Amino acid sequence: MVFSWLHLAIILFLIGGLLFAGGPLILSYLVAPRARGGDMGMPYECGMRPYGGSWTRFGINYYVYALLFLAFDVDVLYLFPVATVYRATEGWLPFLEMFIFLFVLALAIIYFWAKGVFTWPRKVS
Amino acid sequence: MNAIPAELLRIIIGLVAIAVSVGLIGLVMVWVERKVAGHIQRRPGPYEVGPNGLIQPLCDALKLVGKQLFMPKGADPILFWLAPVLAFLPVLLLFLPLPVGDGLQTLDVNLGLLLILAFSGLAVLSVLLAGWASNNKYGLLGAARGVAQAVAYEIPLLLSVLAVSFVAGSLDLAHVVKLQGTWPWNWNIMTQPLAFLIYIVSALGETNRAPFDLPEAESELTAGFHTEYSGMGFGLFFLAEYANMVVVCSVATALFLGGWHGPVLPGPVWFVLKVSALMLLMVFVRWTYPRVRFDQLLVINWKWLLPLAVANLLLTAFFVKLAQFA
Amino acid sequence: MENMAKIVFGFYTLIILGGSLVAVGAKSLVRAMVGLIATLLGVAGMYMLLNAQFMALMQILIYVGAVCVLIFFAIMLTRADAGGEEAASAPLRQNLLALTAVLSVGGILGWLVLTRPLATTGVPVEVSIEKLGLGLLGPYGLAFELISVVLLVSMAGAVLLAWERRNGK
Amino acid sequence: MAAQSIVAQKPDVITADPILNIGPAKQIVDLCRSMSLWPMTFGLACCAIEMMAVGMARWDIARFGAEVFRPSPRQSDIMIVAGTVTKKMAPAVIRLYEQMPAPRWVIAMGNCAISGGPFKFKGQYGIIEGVDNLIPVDVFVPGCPPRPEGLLEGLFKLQEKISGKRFWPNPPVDGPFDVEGK
Amino acid sequence: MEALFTGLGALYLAKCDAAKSGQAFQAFLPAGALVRAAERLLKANYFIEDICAVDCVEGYVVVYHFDHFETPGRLTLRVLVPHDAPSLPSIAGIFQGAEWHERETRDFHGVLFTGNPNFIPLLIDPEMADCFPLRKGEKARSKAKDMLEAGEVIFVSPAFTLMTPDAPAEVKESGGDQPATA
Amino acid sequence: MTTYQNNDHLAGDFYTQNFAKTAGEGNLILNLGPQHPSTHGVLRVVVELDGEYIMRAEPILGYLHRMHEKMAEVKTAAQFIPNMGRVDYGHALGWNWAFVGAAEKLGGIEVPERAEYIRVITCELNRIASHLLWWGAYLLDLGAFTPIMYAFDDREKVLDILQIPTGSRLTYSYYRIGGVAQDLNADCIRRIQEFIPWFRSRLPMYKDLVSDNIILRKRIEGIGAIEQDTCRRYGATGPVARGSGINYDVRRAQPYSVYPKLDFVVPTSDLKDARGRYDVRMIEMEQSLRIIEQALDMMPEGEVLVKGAPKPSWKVPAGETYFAVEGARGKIGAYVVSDGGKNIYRTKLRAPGFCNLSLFAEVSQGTILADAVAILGSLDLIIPEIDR
Amino acid sequence: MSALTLYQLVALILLMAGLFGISQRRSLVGMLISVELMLNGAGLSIVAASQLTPANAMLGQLGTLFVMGLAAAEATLVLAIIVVIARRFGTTKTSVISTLKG
Amino acid sequence: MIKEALNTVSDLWSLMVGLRVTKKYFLDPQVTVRYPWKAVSNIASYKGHLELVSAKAPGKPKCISCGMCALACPSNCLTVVKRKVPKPTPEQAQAEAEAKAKGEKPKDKTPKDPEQFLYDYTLCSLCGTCMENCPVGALAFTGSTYLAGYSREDFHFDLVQVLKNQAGLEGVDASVAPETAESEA
Ligand code: SF4
Ligand code: SF4
Ligand code: SF4
Repeated sequence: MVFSWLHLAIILFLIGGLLFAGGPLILSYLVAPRARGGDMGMPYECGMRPYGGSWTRFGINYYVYALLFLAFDVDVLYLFPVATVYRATEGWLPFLEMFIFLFVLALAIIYFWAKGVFTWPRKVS
Repeated sequence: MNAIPAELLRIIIGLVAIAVSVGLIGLVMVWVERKVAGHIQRRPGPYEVGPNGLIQPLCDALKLVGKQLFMPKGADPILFWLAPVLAFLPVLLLFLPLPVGDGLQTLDVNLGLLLILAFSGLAVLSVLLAGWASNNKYGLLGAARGVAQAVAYEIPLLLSVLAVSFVAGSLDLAHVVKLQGTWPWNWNIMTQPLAFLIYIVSALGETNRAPFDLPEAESELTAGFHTEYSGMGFGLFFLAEYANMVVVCSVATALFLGGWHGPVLPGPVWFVLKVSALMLLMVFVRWTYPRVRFDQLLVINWKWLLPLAVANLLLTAFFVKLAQFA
Repeated sequence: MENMAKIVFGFYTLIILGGSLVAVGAKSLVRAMVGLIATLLGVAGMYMLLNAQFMALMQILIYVGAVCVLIFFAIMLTRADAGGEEAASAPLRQNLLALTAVLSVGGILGWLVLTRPLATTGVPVEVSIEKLGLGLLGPYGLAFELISVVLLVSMAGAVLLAWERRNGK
Repeated sequence: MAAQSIVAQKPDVITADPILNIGPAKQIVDLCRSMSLWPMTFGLACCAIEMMAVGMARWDIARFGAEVFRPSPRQSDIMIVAGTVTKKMAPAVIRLYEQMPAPRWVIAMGNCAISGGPFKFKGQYGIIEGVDNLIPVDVFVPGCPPRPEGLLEGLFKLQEKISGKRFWPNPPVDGPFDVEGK
Repeated sequence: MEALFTGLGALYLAKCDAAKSGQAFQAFLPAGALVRAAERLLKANYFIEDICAVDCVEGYVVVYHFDHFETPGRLTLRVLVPHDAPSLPSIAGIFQGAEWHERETRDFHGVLFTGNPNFIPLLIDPEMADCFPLRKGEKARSKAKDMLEAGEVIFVSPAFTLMTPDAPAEVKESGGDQPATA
Repeated sequence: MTTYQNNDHLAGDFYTQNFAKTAGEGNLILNLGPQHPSTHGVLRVVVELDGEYIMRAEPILGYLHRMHEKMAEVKTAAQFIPNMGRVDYGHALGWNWAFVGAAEKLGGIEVPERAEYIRVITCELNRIASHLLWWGAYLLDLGAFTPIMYAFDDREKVLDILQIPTGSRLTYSYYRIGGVAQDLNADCIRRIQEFIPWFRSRLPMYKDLVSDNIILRKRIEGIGAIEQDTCRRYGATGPVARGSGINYDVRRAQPYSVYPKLDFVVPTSDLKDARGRYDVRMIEMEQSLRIIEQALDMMPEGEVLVKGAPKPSWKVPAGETYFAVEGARGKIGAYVVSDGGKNIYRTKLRAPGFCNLSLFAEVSQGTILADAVAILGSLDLIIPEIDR
Repeated sequence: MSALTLYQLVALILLMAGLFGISQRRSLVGMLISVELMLNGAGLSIVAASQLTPANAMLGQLGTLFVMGLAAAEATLVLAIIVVIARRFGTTKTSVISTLKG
Repeated sequence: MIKEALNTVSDLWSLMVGLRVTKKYFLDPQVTVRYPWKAVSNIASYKGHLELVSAKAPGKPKCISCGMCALACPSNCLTVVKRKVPKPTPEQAQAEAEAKAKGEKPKDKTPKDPEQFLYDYTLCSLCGTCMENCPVGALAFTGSTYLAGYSREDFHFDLVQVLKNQAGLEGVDASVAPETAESEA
């Protein structure tokens, strides 16, 4: 087990953030008047009584983009270690590897583009 | 244990300094934003409260503290309060690896860039939780949008950042800055203009700033994911947004604009100046453009930024190699 | 520092324990997800303790920043009622059964772990990110390319699946 | 054809004092509150346009820290009832008022909001004759519509009410004073 | 223009003086012919302007105004419905815009439109949906022929007496609309 | 008493319930309004959302029903004029004119020539103010915060001018049966003359700032196409109809006042979408300037109110009439039926916004939420006019 | 007890929690969450082993990295399937699905 | 293809143009009129609430209590309370009786000006109908725009009282400080 300074710093900073965020909330809890009653607790919906719960389903469009994101994101993250050494490597092989890697990525983009994933149907009926 | 406190001291001083400056940044940015907006619209903006309205943000902050904390019925109490805290939790940490001047950095983190990217990702979760936990339809819609947007823009952001680190061969911000020179033509923006553009656009998207402020699009979703947050709950989101803005601009400065480099003036001053200039640009953009529509936003991202970023990265990789052999 | 590390280790263990309990036990799936996030963060902390900082950050980036978001979307897409999918908990018998099964598996493995200690080095080795990068470009280049292909394929498949539904509406 | 009258229920809200109720702290917070009154975007009728005008460059309510028009009642401090409140709208007005967290204030802007204004006549069937029948009103600004100056005056009155002090000079005694462009 | 109404069983057709009353042509129809008339008007590219009711002694005169984009000339359809059973077929299936006008007419006068796809109160608070503010008292009603322009009669069904002046002479029809300039 | 076929409407918030009965499974029922930034007042639109798509939308009116038509029955004609300033606060003078014109028509009252010109000038100025208000508010809907400030600056100038003869800023009751209440004084005319070139010089700025902006263009192009047939079926007029390529303007189609003497074009656009309506309004402002310019030149001297103008107790002669003017939002009509009694027997106000809004449900169906907001804004709604 | 053992125990906890979750969860998403827990346990175990034993540390880290990537790929696919199922059956409760199938 | 590229460029350029406009206005002088210190230039032509025009004697209204204004007002916000016929003093009564005996028409010595002129500002629509119908032009609009109060009764004026205050207090516009002057109505 090692405990690096960075680790300590991260922990301290997170604690700091927690205090920074929690402090005002607690203070606010103490000094603010509290009103209740009436329709106060009703979720806000432009002054109307909401109909039905709000926890309904999202549109699937968002989901498709989240899927895309996940794969792309993970893909891209692998490049970070590469980035640090790429300059130092010798020969064109690393470039070739990079090229293939990115080409696959580009392929994905082209494929989805052609498939029409990136266009929202503007109107449904 | 005796040799250690130097480091510890550094961290603690850094923490305090950052905490103070985040607070200040929040206040100042609120003021600046409102002032600039005012002047664009040919009005003074906050003016009467304190000299030139300087006390205004403080009043707002205290007002928010003095406002009732409130949670709607049917909301998930734990998650509802977790969300604003989570929004703010990583904010201080994001400042940790930022090199304000030569050596003026809390810790020289080897993986600084990665650290910032990793922890800024937590903001997305807070948006999700806020939208979901508040049991509000606008909130939920806003959260869905916000997340789809934030995640979408993260990829071009990563790619543009990567392009720079390919050139610099490091993820250490201070190191990247050191590789750049005093004059603008020595900055990375000269070699990576496209990456810079992509970065700025996706940074706007990441921080939910206009014209990409869809999650809080007033005309559609009232206040978006923080519709139900009152007082400090809302204030924390607000503060986190501004702090994120600063972080994003600072990273841009370090990566593209030569960080603390600059003639005559001391480094930190240059750094602050550059960050301010970028922030000003962001503010101007916000008060100039209409909001883009959601599908357009995604189209911009997937059809423009992403291919461009990939192409840019490939070219960078190619030229890096080429330079090696030339 | 060593003591600090121990304390922090304990702390992370607690987070992992609590988080995973919430993740498997919470009625609301969103809360379960929050539990999962806590667990993931705890594991990231453990990676830090193991001197694998890069892994820790990747853990946060991939799991917390990406997978969890996706899971959240999935929850939102599939939930049928406000109570969540887990509104009614499993019958007690099933619970007990699962528990015994899990405990027995855990017991065996635990026994194995405890009785067959591996030779350890006291201090974790530090593997710099450059090394990892070299590894990716060099000996593990194939894996590096493969993962990209795998991701492409899975993404394509996933989007196709979801896409058909979207267009089929 | 007698119009059925709606018995509008008054808001049954209780406002409890803060847990920490120390004099000086309260004064400071009150002062800040009065200088940072965020209105809710809540326009009802013609007066709403004048309310917008107050926010615009010529009058610029931002100078007094009140330009942050929040769409959500949760984040707003004052509700400017600008315009006619109809019976159909009344429940929504009450609900919106109730949905504002404490402390909260109400400005009734325009004759309609004060008393029904031009639309009050015998046998009227549609409007509430004065929004103070529905919710407690702190400041009234008469006019049809009130000029932006009037609304600013109302804001000052409210600030005075909250902080106990008027911070700005009193309006001119007779007619215009230091006129723009001179 | 008369051609539009052949075979509809119109009760009364008259050309009107647009300069005087703003309408070029008017037709009294039986309730049953309304939908067919609307269909023809849509074919002839008329657009709907509004629908309203006038509460007269004889009943509610429901007035439909149509106009034409290319060759302006307002056309008025009128239908008389009795006070005790005011009901008409809806033309919302043809002119969708009529839906709201019909609902409004129902709000104000209580004329029912059968076949309206969404027949719920439009303007009035639902709790007062039965108060019909624009219905007049028995005494306040006036006769239709005193108010409505008679126009230059082209056709009048013998059974139709609503618009015929008290004196049976219909010689000087064009003068029948003289507004006594008092 | 006649009631509806069923009494559902008495149960709670019945609009939503009624609406929800036919909603698709799993869809979100959302209220936009009455208190909502994009509905400009107290319009309420209930929408059924599937994800971001609007499966169905239904505007619900009446939150600002101010009983104008009832008030017409309890007031004399002259007393009713103040109401007209409040029907549509955007284009109050248009409404003034519609009602006053109808009363004049029934009463056979000739309006002095100068008054006609004053009416044209003030009405057109008011139209500019109204379009500016729309422009600013529309862009606010689309998320641009600054344009409304500039628009209001310019609008203030118009209001300053109009305030001189009318004494108020918004809810004018300026026209009288038989003329106008007050002559334009020299100061006012001077201001108008200054205003015209100045405002002309502002229009390119509007174009630069947003009209040409790619974001705005993408936001409104191809949104909410309204076919001419739809306009007919719903009775849409004004810029909404003209944006769909219908060349229909009451000032030309059924000329009133001195408009036939004035030279102006009626802009139309074949785009049919929100962009078309946007363009039409922008050009209309220019045309209004032209009209004002000409009218100022042609304005004769003379009385502004006929001799023996009707007193408040004046009884409108028996008869019926319909008088229409071209308002900023379309054809404003006043249908007045009088039995010669003290009060007007029946007044029906034909509000252009009412008809324009009624097509929203059809046009917005299937679009995404953001588009719906863009469509709603492009219809230029003033709620009091719709609810009356 | 060596440090490695401790880590392995923590990994074991994760594994057990995941197993328990899989058997006890009644919805697919819940199960997925449990699977993620187990994968994490595996990752932790691998990294700990590679870091604390003389084994090739780089291999351990890279291996875990690939595991993460695969986990992400798996998650995308599984979640897509879940969504399809949810859309088709209106629920992701396993019991319902298994009955519907037959 | 080239055209598309050019379009893209011009589209992006439009964004720059927008920024240029805002930059220009950022540097332009402000249009704000700082209200509590300054007033907008045209405030004089604004019509605020009503007031009575005083006759030659200050504090004495021109009004002759004819009630035309109240009749004409569309919102019924005016109430003119005529002066009651003052109870005649014994001498007057006697004189009157004598006069009656002589067959002369009694001269109405009741002052014409109203006892009270109640004006409910909160109902007024500032339409000016009352002024136009006043036979003697006894009503006028004030330029007062700075009215705000804590209660709606603050705006029920007795204009006679207002006028008196105005005369008495040397030009202190009573409308500005309604709570001090005439909240009694
Ligand atoms: S007070 Fe006058 S201006 Fe204000 S809403 Fe009422 S009628 Fe309109
Ligand atoms: S201005 Fe109009 S509303 Fe006001 S008192 Fe005079 S007549 Fe009545
Ligand atoms: S103000 Fe004029 S109209 Fe009114 S009572 Fe006095 S004199 Fe008559």
